[in-house]
Amino acid sequence: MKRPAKYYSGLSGWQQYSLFIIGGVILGIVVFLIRISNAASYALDAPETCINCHVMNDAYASWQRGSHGQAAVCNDCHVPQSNFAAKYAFKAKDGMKHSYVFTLRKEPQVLKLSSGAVGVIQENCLVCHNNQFAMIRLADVSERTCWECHTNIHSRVHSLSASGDALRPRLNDAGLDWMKKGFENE
Amino acid sequence: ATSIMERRWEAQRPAVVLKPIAEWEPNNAVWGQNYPREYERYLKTQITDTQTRYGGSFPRDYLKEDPRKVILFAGSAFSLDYLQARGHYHALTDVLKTKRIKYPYNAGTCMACKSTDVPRLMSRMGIAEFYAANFHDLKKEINNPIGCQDCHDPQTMSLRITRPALKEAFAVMGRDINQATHQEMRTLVCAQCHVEYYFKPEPANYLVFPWKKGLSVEDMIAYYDEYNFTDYIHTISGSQIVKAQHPDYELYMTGIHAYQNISCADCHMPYRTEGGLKFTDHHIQSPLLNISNSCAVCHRWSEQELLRRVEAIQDKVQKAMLQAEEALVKAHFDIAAAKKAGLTDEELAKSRQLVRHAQFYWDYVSASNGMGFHSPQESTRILGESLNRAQEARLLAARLLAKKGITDEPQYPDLGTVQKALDIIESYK
Amino acid sequence: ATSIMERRWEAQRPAVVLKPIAEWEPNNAVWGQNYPREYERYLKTQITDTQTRYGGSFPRDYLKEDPRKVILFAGSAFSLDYLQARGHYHALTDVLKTKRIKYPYNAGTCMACKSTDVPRLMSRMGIAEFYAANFHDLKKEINNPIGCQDCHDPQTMSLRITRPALKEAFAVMGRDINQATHQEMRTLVCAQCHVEYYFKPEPANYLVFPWKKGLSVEDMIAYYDEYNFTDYIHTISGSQIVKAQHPDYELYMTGIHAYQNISCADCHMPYRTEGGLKFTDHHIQSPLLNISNSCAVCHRWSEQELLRRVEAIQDKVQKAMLQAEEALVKAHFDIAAAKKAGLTDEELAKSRQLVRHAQFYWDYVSASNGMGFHSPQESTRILGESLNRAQEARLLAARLLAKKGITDEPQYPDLGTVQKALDIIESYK
Ligand code: HEC
Ligand code: HEC
Ligand code: HEC
Ligand code: HEC
Ligand code: HEC
Ligand code: HEC
Ligand code: HEC
Ligand code: HEC
Ligand code: HEC
Ligand code: HEC
Ligand code: HEC
Ligand code: HEC
Ligand code: HEC
Ligand code: HEC
Ligand SMILES: [Ca+2]
Ligand SMILES: [Ca+2]
Repeated sequence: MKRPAKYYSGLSGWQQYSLFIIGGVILGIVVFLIRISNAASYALDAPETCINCHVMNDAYASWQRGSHGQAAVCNDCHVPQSNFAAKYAFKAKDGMKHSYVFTLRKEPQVLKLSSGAVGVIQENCLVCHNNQFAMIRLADVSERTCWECHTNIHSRVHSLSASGDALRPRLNDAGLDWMKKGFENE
Repeated sequence: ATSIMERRWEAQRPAVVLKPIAEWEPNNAVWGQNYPREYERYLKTQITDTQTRYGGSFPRDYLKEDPRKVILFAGSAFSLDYLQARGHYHALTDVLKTKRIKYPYNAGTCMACKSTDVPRLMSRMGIAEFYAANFHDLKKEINNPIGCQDCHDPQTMSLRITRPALKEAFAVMGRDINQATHQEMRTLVCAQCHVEYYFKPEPANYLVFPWKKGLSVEDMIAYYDEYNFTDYIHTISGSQIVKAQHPDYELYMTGIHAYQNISCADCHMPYRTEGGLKFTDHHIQSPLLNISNSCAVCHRWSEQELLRRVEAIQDKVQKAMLQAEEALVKAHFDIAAAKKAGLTDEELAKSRQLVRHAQFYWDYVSASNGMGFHSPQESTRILGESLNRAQEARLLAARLLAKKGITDEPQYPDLGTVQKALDIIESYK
Repeated sequence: ATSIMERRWEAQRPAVVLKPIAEWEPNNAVWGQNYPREYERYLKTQITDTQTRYGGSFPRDYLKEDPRKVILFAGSAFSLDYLQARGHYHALTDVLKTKRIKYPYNAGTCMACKSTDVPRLMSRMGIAEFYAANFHDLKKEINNPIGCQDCHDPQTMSLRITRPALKEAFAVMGRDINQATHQEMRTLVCAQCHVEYYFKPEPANYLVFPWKKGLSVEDMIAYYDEYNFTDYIHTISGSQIVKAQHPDYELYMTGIHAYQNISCADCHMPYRTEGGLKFTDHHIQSPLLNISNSCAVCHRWSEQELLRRVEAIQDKVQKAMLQAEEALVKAHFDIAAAKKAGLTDEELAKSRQLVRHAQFYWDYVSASNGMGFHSPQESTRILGESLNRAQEARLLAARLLAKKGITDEPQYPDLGTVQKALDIIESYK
C-alpha cells in the first residue's frame, strides 16, 4: 500500500566516487555554461540555488512558509549528511538528472520523491531530532515516514502550480549582460 | 544550460492580450485567439471514447444498462432517451437530438444550460421571455455549445455568473452571490447548471432551483410538496413523481471535499504548468482520466490506490442504489396490483406519497454524476431512506391487497431489455 | 541504515530500564517503575466523567438511552445490562459486576480480554483449559486489569500478540501474524480484543474470531450460517440471533484510515511531548477529547472543524441505525403476531432467517464503537442492507397474516422505558 520506503543505502563506494568525478569534470569543463546557469551555486547549500529552476518554486515557497523555513535548508534534508563523498555524489547524480529532465521539459506536473530520496530525508530528520525516545523507535521502521503525520514540512498541496510566482524571490540575473541587452533590443 | 536560462525567463513572461472580446461574444474560437492554451484544452471535450467504471466521455446509455430505469420513468420522456453526460462541446448537439424534446412546442428553458448564446439572448429578450419562448424558435439563434462566455467576463477573464437562476436561488436563501469568494466561484460557475431544477409554471416555464428550504434531499422534497409540484404521473402506480436532475452541486456540498473547501475546478480543471506558465486545464472530464494531475496534488497515494478507492466507494453506492431500485420498481407494481384489485385512489394515497418520496431520494443519488463519489456516506444514507419509504409503501399495499383477499405477492414482469420494459408500460396505459 | 537505527534504539533503551521485568509480570505498577511516563498516562484511564456526543469514558447505559435495544436482545443477558466501554483500568471490575455473568458456572473465556493475568494463566494451564475453566474459579487468580503485559514484551518493550485467538484467526485466513509490520502491530495489539468473537462449543467455549471467509459483515454471517451458530433464540419472534460484539477492527478495516495505513494507536495513542521527550500517550480514550494531538497533526484544520465533521458523520450513522432498528423491532412483533395467528414454524422460517441477518447487520454497526466514524460509508451501507432484510421479513409476515385473515398492522407496544420493554418480553415468555 505505502510507497516503498527503503533506506537510502547509498551507491556503492565505487559508484559514489566515479559519479563525483564525472559530475566534477562536467562542471569543471563547461565554464561558460557554469556562468550563465549560476552553476557555481549548485555546490553550495543556499536554497536559492534550487530555484534556479522555476520547477522548484513551489517547493521553495512551501518550505519557506512551512515549519522549517527558519530551521533547515533544502540540503539539510535532501542530501545525505553521513559523509562528504556521499553528499556530493548524491548531489551530482541528482543534479544531472534534474537538469536533464528540466532541459527536455519532461517534468511531471506533480513531483514526487524518488524512492532513494525517501530514506535520505528520513535519516536527516533524525539527524536533528534524534534525542527523543519514541522517535528513535519510529526510525527503526522503514514503512512509515515522519511526514505522513507532519504534513506541513512543505504543505498539503504539491504541484508545480501550487504556489503563486509572487512567493519566489528575485534571483540575480542569469546570463551575461550583453545577452540581456540583445534580448531587450528585440 | 542555454535552455535552462531560457526557461528561467519563461517564468517571468507576461501574458499579452491580442484582441478585445465583445461583451456577448458566443464564439469560443474567438476567445481562443487570445487564450490558445485554454481553448486547445477545451477542444478536447470533443473526445467521446474514454471510459471509466462508472463515467468517462462516451455516451453511456442509462436505460440499456439498466432497463428497470425505463419502468421508473414510465410516464416521462426519460423512459425513451437518457444518456450520461459527455463533454461540454457536445451540449448543443445533444439537446437538439434528444427524444425528450417535444414538438411543435417545447419550453425555451431547455436551452438555458446548453450554449454561450444564452446570455446574449437573455439580455436581449428578457429572462422570462427567453424561458417562455419556443425552443424550436430559439434554435435558429443558437449555434455555439457551452464555452467561455458561460463562465467568464470577456474583459477581465474573471469568473462570473451568467445564469440568473443561480443568482435568484441565492437571493431566495438570503445570500448575495456577489459576496462569493474566488474559491467559491470556482464551484459556483458549475452550479449554474449542475444542479437540480424545475420549471415553475408561473411565469411560464421559469427556471428555478428548489433551494428555498435548503439543499438537502429532505429540504427539496419538502419544498416540492409545499408547492405541490409534480413532473409526471407514473403510468404504472399513478404516483406523482418529481424527476431529480443532476444535483451535482447539492450532493457535493455534503461531502468532505466541499467541507474542506475544494472546488469542482480543483478536481475537474486542475492547474497545469507548461513552460513556466500556469494555466487551468479546460479539458473538463472525469478526473479519473487524469489522476496524477488532479488528485495527486493533494493525495500522495499512487494512481492505482486512488483509483481503487474511488471505485470501492462507487461500487458500494451502486449496490445500495440497485437495492433501493429493486424495492422501488416492485412498489410501483404493488400499487398497480392494488389499484387493479379495486382499491380507491384515497386508499392508495399514502403508498403513492411514499413512492413519490422514495423515488426522489433514489434519483437524488442516481441522477447525480460520479456514482456517489462526491459524497460517499451521504449517498448511501439517502439510498437507505429511499429504500425504507419504498418498502413501507409495499407493506401498505400488501395489507390493502389483503383486504381484497389477495395474499400472494404480485407477479413481477421480466425487465431484461428496454423493449420488454416499454411493452410493459404500454400494457398499463 | 536500518541496522544503524536499530543499534541506536538498543543503545538508548537500557539507560531507561531500571529494573528487569519478569516474563509474565501482570502488575502494571511494576512496569511503571521503568516507564513512569507511559504508566502515569495509563492510570488516567481511571477517569470516568468525560463525555462526547456518542462516546467518552462515562459508563453510558445503552439500554436506558434506547429501550428498544432491550427488545432486540430479548432472550439474551444483553437485555439486562449493557454499558458502553470505559477505560482499560476498569475492565476487570466491570466484567466482575456485569449481570451478564452466570452462576454458578460461566465460561472462563469471559476473562480472556480483561486482564494481564491471562497470558500467565494460559501459559500455565493451556489455552483450551483456560477457556473451559469456570470463570468463578479463575477470579481468584486474576487481580489486574488490562495493561502493559497485554501488548508488550517485557524484555524489549516491543509490541507482541499475547492472545492466541488472534494468531489462530490469522492462521485460518492463511496469514502469518509474525509477518506483520510495525505499523500493523500498532493496530493488531488492539485487534486481540476489539473484534467480533464467538465461543466454539468444541473444544468447550473456545474463543474464535469468525474470519474464515473474511472480515466483512457478509462474510461473517455466511460463516455463522455455515456453522449453524446461534447466540440466543429471540423471545418474541423466535429468530435465531447472533449477537455481534464490538467488531471495531473489522469495521475500521473498511475505512479510509485503514486504507491509508493509519493505525488505532495513531488516533487513540497519539504522541505526546513532555519536557522535550516524545512518547506514546497511554491514556487511551476517545480521540475527540484530545483532538489537537490526535487528529490535528495530520489534519491541519481547527479543532472545531474536526469535531463538527466527526459529529456530522456520526449523526448520519445514528439516524440510519435508528431507522433500521425501528423496522427490526417491528419485524420481531410482526413475526410474533403471525405465530400467534397460528402460522407454523416452517411457514415462518424465511422471515426469521431474514430477521437473523437483519439484526446481525444492524449490530455490526451498533456494537461497533465510535458510532460509525471508523468507516462512515460502510456503516450507512450496512444499515441499508439491514433495513432491507427487516422490511422484507415484515412483508412476508404481512402476507402470512393475511392468509389467516388478519389484514391490519399489528399493534406495537409502548417501549418508553427499560421496565416497559422488560414487561413486554415477560409477556411473551
Ligand atoms: C536544473 C533545474 C533544477 C534545479 C536547479 C533543481 N531542481 Fe529539483 N527537480 C528538477 C526537476 C525537473 C525535477 C523533476 C524530476 C522528475 O520528477 O523526474 C526535480 C525534482 C526534485 C525532487 C523530487 C524528485 C526526487 O528526485 O526525489 C526533489 C526532492 C528536488 N528536485 C530537490 C531539489 C533541491 C534540494 C535542489 C537544490 C539543491 C534542486 N532540486 C534544484 C529541476 C531542478
Ligand atoms: C525539513 C526538511 C526539508 C526541507 C528543509 C526541505 N524539504 Fe523538500 N521535502 C521534504 C519532505 C519530507 C518531502 C516529501 C513530501 C511528501 O512526499 O509529502 C519533500 C519533498 C520535496 C520535493 C518533491 C515534491 C513535493 O512537493 O513533495 C521537492 C521538489 C523538494 N522537496 C524540494 C525542496 C526544496 C527546493 C527545498 C528548499 C527550498 C526543500 N525541499 C526543503 C523535506 C524537506
Ligand atoms: C537541520 C536540522 C533539521 C532537520 C534536518 C529537520 N528538522 Fe525539524 N526542526 C528543526 C528545528 C531547529 C526545529 C524547531 C523550529 C522552531 O521551533 O521553530 C524543528 C521543528 C520541527 C517540528 C515541530 C514544528 C512543527 O512543524 O510542528 C517538527 C514536527 C519537525 N521539526 C519535524 C521534522 C521532520 C519530519 C524532518 C524531516 C523531514 C525534520 N524535522 C528535519 C531542525 C531540523
Ligand atoms: C474531490 C474531487 C472532485 C470534486 C471536488 C468534484 N468532483 Fe466531480 N467527479 C470526481 C470523480 C472522482 C468523479 C467520478 C468520475 C468517474 O467515475 O469516472 C466525478 C464525476 C463527475 C461527473 C461525471 C463525469 C463523467 O465521467 O461522466 C460530473 C458531471 C461531475 N463530477 C461534476 C462535478 C461538479 C459540478 C462538481 C462541483 C459541484 C464536482 N464534480 C466536484 C471528482 C470530483
Ligand atoms: C452552461 C451550463 C454548464 C456549465 C456552466 C457547466 N456545465 Fe458541465 N455540463 C453541462 C452539460 C449540458 C453537460 C452535458 C453535455 C452533453 O452530454 O451533451 C455537461 C457535462 C459535464 C461533464 C461530463 C463530461 C464527460 O466527459 O462525461 C463534466 C465532468 C462537467 N460537465 C463538469 C463541469 C464543471 C466542473 C463545471 C464548472 C467548472 C461545469 N461542468 C460547468 C452544462 C454545464
Ligand atoms: C439548470 C440547467 C439545465 C437545464 C434547465 C436543462 N439542463 Fe440538460 N443538462 C444540464 C446538465 C448540467 C447536464 C449534464 C449532466 C447530466 O447529464 O447529468 C445536462 C445534460 C443534458 C443532456 C445530455 C445527457 C442526457 O440526459 O441524455 C440532454 C439531452 C439534456 N440535458 C437535455 C435537456 C432538456 C430537454 C432540458 C429541458 C427539459 C434540459 N436539458 C434542461 C443542465 C440543464
Ligand atoms: C465551465 C466553466 C468554464 C468554461 C466553459 C471556460 N472556463 Fe476558463 N476558467 C474556468 C475556471 C473555473 C478558471 C479558473 C479561474 C480561477 O481560479 O481564477 C478558468 C480560468 C481561465 C483563464 C485564466 C487563466 C487560467 O488558465 O487559469 C483563462 C484565460 C480562461 N479560463 C479562458 C477560457 C477560454 C478561452 C474558454 C473557452 C474556450 C474558457 N475559459 C471556458 C472556467 C471555465
Ligand atoms: C485540493 C485538494 C484536494 C484534491 C484536488 C482532491 N482531494 Fe481528496 N481530500 C482532500 C481533503 C482535504 C480531504 C479530507 C481529509 C484530509 O484532510 O486529508 C480529502 C479526502 C479524500 C478521501 C477520503 C474520503 C472518504 O470518504 O474516503 C478520498 C477517497 C479522496 N479525498 C479522494 C480524492 C480523489 C479521487 C481526488 C481526485 C479526483 C481528490 N481526492 C482530489 C483534498 C483534495
Ligand atoms: C482516524 C482515527 C481513528 C482510528 C484509526 C481509530 N479510531 Fe477509534 N475512534 C475514533 C473516533 C473519532 C471515535 C469517536 C469518539 C467519540 O465519539 O467520542 C472513536 C471511538 C472509538 C471507541 C469508543 C470510544 C469511546 O469514547 O467510548 C473505541 C473503543 C475505539 N474507537 C477503538 C478503536 C480501535 C480498536 C481501532 C483500530 C482497530 C480504532 N479505534 C481506530 C478515531 C479513530
Ligand atoms: C486485552 C484486551 C484489550 C486490548 C488488548 C485492548 N482493549 Fe480496549 N478495551 C478492552 C475492554 C475490555 C474495554 C472496556 C473496559 C470497560 O468498560 O470496563 C476497552 C475499552 C476501550 C476504549 C474505551 C475507553 C473509553 O474511555 O470509553 C477504547 C477507546 C479502547 N479500548 C481502545 C483500545 C485501543 C486503541 C487498543 C490498542 C492500542 C486497545 N483498546 C486494546 C479490551 C482491550
Ligand atoms: C475477544 C475479546 C473479548 C471477549 C472474549 C469478551 N470481551 Fe468483554 N469486552 C471486550 C472489549 C474489546 C470490550 C470493550 C468494547 C465494548 O464494550 O464494545 C469489552 C467490554 C466488556 C464489558 C464492559 C461494557 C459492557 O458491555 O457493559 C463487560 C461487562 C464485558 N466486556 C463482559 C464480558 C463478558 C461477560 C464476556 C463473556 C461472555 C466477555 N466480556 C468476553 C472484549 C472481549
Ligand atoms: C492496549 C495496548 C497497550 C497497553 C495496555 C500498553 N501499551 Fe505501551 N505501547 C503501546 C503501543 C501501541 C505503543 C507504540 C509502540 C510503537 O509504535 O513502537 C506503546 C509504546 C510503549 C513504550 C515505548 C515508548 C513510547 O512511549 O512510545 C513504552 C515504554 C510503553 N509502551 C510502556 C507501557 C507500559 C509501562 C504500560 C502499562 C502501564 C503499557 N505500555 C501498556 C500499546 C500498549
Ligand atoms: C503517527 C504520527 C507521527 C509520526 C509518524 C511522527 N510524529 Fe512527530 N509528532 C506527532 C505528534 C502527534 C506530535 C505532537 C506531540 C505534542 O504536541 O505533544 C509530534 C511532535 C513532533 C515534534 C515536536 C516535538 C516538540 O518538542 O514539540 C517533532 C520535532 C517531531 N514530532 C518529529 C518527528 C520526526 C523526526 C518523525 C520521524 C522520525 C516523526 N515526528 C514522526 C506525530 C507523529
Ligand atoms: C496519521 C495521520 C492521520 C491521523 C492521526 C488522522 N487522520 Fe483522518 N485522514 C488521514 C488520511 C490519510 C485520510 C484520507 C484522505 C487523505 O489522503 O487526506 C484521512 C481522512 C479523514 C476524513 C475524511 C473521511 C470522510 O469520509 O469524511 C476525516 C473526516 C478524518 N480523516 C478525520 C480524522 C479525525 C477526526 C481524526 C482524529 C480522531 C483523524 N482523522 C486522525 C490521516 C489521518
Ligand atoms: Ca460522462
Ligand atoms: Ca466509552
